[in-house]
Amino acid sequence: MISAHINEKIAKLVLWISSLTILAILLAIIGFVVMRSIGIINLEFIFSMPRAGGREGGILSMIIGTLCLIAISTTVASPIGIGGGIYLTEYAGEHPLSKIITFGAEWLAGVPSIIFGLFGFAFFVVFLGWGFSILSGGMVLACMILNETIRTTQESIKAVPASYREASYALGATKWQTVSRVVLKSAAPGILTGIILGIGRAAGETAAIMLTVGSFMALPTSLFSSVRPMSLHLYLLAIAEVHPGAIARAFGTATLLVLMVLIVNLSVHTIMRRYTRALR
Amino acid sequence: MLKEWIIEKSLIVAAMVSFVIIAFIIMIVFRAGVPLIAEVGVGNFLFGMDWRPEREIFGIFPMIIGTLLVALFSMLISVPLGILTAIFLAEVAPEIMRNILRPAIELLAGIPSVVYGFVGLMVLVPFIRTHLGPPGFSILAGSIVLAIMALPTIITISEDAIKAVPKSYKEASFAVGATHWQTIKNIILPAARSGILAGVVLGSGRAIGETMAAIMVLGNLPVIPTSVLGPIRTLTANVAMEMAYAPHGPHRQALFATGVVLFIVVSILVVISNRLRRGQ
Amino acid sequence: MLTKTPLLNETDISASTGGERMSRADKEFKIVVRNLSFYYGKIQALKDVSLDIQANKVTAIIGPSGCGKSTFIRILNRMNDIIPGVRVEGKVMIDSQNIYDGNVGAVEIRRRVGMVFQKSNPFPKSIFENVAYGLRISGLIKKSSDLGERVRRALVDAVLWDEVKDRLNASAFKLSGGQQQRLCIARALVIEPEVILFDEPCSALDPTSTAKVEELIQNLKDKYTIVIVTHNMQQAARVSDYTAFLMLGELIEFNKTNKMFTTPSEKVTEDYITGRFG
Amino acid sequence: MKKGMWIPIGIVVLVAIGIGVIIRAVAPQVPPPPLPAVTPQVPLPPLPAGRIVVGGSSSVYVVAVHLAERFMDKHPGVVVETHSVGSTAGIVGAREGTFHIGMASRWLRRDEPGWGLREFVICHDAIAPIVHPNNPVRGLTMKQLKKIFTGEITNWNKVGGENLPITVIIREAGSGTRDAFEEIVHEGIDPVPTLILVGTGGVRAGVAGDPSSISYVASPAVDPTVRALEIDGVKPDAAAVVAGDWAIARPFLFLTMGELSPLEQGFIDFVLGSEGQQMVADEGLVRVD
Repeated sequence: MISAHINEKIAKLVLWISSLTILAILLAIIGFVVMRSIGIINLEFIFSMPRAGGREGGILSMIIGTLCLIAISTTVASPIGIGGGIYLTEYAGEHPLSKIITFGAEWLAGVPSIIFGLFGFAFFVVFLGWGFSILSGGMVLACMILNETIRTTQESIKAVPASYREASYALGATKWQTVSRVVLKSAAPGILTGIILGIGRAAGETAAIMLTVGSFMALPTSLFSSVRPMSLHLYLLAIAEVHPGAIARAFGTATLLVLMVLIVNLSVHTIMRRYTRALR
Repeated sequence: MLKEWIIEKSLIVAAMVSFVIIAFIIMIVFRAGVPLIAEVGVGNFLFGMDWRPEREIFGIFPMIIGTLLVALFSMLISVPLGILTAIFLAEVAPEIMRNILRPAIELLAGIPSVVYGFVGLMVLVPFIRTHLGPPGFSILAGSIVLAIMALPTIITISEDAIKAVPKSYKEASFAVGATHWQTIKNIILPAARSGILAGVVLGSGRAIGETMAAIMVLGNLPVIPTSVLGPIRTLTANVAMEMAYAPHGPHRQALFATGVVLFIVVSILVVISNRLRRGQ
Repeated sequence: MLTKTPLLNETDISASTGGERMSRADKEFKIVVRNLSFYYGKIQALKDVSLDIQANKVTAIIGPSGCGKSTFIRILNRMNDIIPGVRVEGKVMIDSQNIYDGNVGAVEIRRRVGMVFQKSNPFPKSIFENVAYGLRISGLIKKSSDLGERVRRALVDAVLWDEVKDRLNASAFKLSGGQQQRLCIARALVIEPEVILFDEPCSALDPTSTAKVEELIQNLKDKYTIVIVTHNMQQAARVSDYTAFLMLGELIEFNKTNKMFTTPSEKVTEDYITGRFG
Repeated sequence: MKKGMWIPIGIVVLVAIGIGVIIRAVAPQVPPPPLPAVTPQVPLPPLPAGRIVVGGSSSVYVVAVHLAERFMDKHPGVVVETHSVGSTAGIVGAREGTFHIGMASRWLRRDEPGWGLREFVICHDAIAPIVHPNNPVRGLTMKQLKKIFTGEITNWNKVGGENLPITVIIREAGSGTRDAFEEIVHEGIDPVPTLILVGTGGVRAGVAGDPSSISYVASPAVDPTVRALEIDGVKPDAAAVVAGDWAIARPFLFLTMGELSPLEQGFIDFVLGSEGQQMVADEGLVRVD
């Protein structure tokens, strides 16, 4: 009896310690990055163009490069992912096809990003001849975040009560009318969070794009311009650039990346909280 | 009705896209890589000890070992920590801790891998070098960084698996006088085992597929290591660091071939985790 | 026996009679419940329930769904402790010890008060391990031969031994529904509790299995004090010695079963028993 | 698998390829992609007005970025895209047309001279062996340097330093700095490194953090976090290169294929002109004019 009680105490202590360790790790990482970036991050760093090969000025063109990649990848992946999610939950049923497709999405999720990079280089950059460009990079990212969109669409559609659909059918609506006006409307916030999570992933991805977007620091002028997104910029600052301010700038860039992730997560939480409150 | 038909068909097409991407990846990456494997010989390529691209000697055995070792060591760190935290979240944590930990873990999952690599490079590598001995760039450093990166995957999937254990098991165990920890250890964890294993497999998949952090902290030496303080090169790092220089001829093919091996390894893990999760 | 009149007929027993009366009651009743109120957050599920349960008798709790009967029975072994945000007021005395006293452990109480659930819930383990579980975690059994013997005895007591003795290592899920429920009873018996709670034990069983379980309950009262929750009034009439009727969290009537079903003292009870609502 | 699913797959594949081809057709004329080396030489496409793509060696990139920026300041509307991808990729890129101008930080070797590339030496650079600033070893002989990098000498006490195992850090395969260094120092022997780090910044940071380490970087990258070694008593600087005393020197090359467009010609003229050469010299490199 006594030993069981002591075991219980010890076990709970260990559980607390491990969880607090994880919190500590997170705080240490963010704290370290943010502390080291004090002094470099200011409005000029965020809102001005790099000068003198990145030694002076800010990282505006990198931020814009990242935003371009996000825009392309989300625009391409969202309709396909949402469509796929709708098909799998509303149309496919227990069809063997749905299992195969679901497995395909899961498989895609497991493929390492560097493989996407190789694929994107060989297919978009070389075979289709798009060169090192935001289009190539954006398409690679679209392939990567597609799975996320499918999965969240599936989950949020599954959460829509069957009674909504039945009510709609009972009023004589067709399948697509039911899906588009009833199901999708209820599932929209969930789907939106999936898209936002995809944005977060696209913003931070490096391995997949280092082989497809090039590394040109200027503002993009067309879909076929090369850019240097923030994540790649951070990598190059950490290992390739040799100017004296490189490491400080790397910390500044890292802080902005973490900030971006924070914003993404916060918006997901806000949407989900509103959503669950609305359902109640 | 034609409209409905068109919509359904286009949804099918959208759903097929992820599978088509997989097919394209296989087609393109394999087409670029397999001929070299055939030319060098599967045995020579997989089990060759030397990687000297400038002499056109391509053996990736040290990198296969390196990849597996780093994944193994990172799992040694992250599996206990991750499972304990998952238990804490699912069973023990007071509401307030849950509300802190969940977003923390999401944030941990969202931080880009290049940031982890950068922090590892700036903090862990010097720390290991000064306190445990040079060179600092080591399996240990890589394992710790990859362990932190794999934690969110392991925690989230394990927590889901633990929560999926029927409440009635827990009640039955309590009813015969088991303590909470006895119930967790003897009833809940065994019942959640396959789900937790799936999380571990996916987590190791993430560790195997990680690129940026691996390049930045592992030292990239393609030899079989003799100590955890020694450097190592992973398959992903091999592709990324040399492909970034987009060389030509057999060297490029050999990097695609490395990608082929990586793809196969990861696909096996995806299949295993898929089986495990379906088993639950 | 008739001196132990239902509490409801007496006025505020704890206030008017004080400690002396309580101690007398403690000796004769296995479980004494006084002014018990229970809250899920802000919702009150039980209102000032007082009730005495006799040793070696079967006490049935009946009432319409949502009346708080499951809540009540789960209070008796502190099963509701698992649910966050609940609150208990009043006293539950088992052998004159208030189980909600600060120094009393829930684990210890649950060892003394076993429970069988509405839906049979064997662990995903072998038949043997299901029964042995309670012994193993208690850490009391050291020798494995003792363990085997105790498991066998529990299975015999649960009238399951003959059906499973050749396949003790088979998964518990291989058993039929009725067998699973008796396995769960054996699992409760093996740690030799003083009280056994049954929470609608037959609601998921077919009539044959139900009969077996009811017979088993009858046999068990020689050794144990039994409390059974049921929504099935015929079952209450068949198996119990005393019956308590709960409605909307209040104890309406508590009496000997045969009296309750023949001449209930409350109009509501009569209406419920005769099926006018429910 | 169900029979019907091939139709959707087929549609998707066709549409994907179709879109690709259409975009390719309507795309502004980006240079064609790097093709496998076995393909015959691809002629450069006609230049779009105002854009040239320059790529290759990361060492040359450092100065090329400045040159390009200044050139663009002088000629509004002109874009000179610069990419840091390594010497080998720069040479191949110039040949295959990925880059209008390839950059290399080593001489062409093996079969590369036969590809018909036009070389412009824009400057010379000394490769400096670097060690940690606290390392008491101030200089080495060329022989010792070779033995350290090829694994014959593994402890600093063999070359007058402390009793410390040497951490030999080299660059990744494809780096022009590495190729040039090995060509001059190694005499055909493979390196035996302790670490392989990526990028000039990467190896410099590696050396700056490790008192037992040695590596090499382009001389402009030597800063106070590391110390350049003397070899056979000579300091690696521009003067030594000009005087011919510093052996580990290499050229920075611009490489072009076929006829120069006016824009390419203009950029190269600017780089080789006095203003460009002054900028090169400001970076610590050896001017060629």
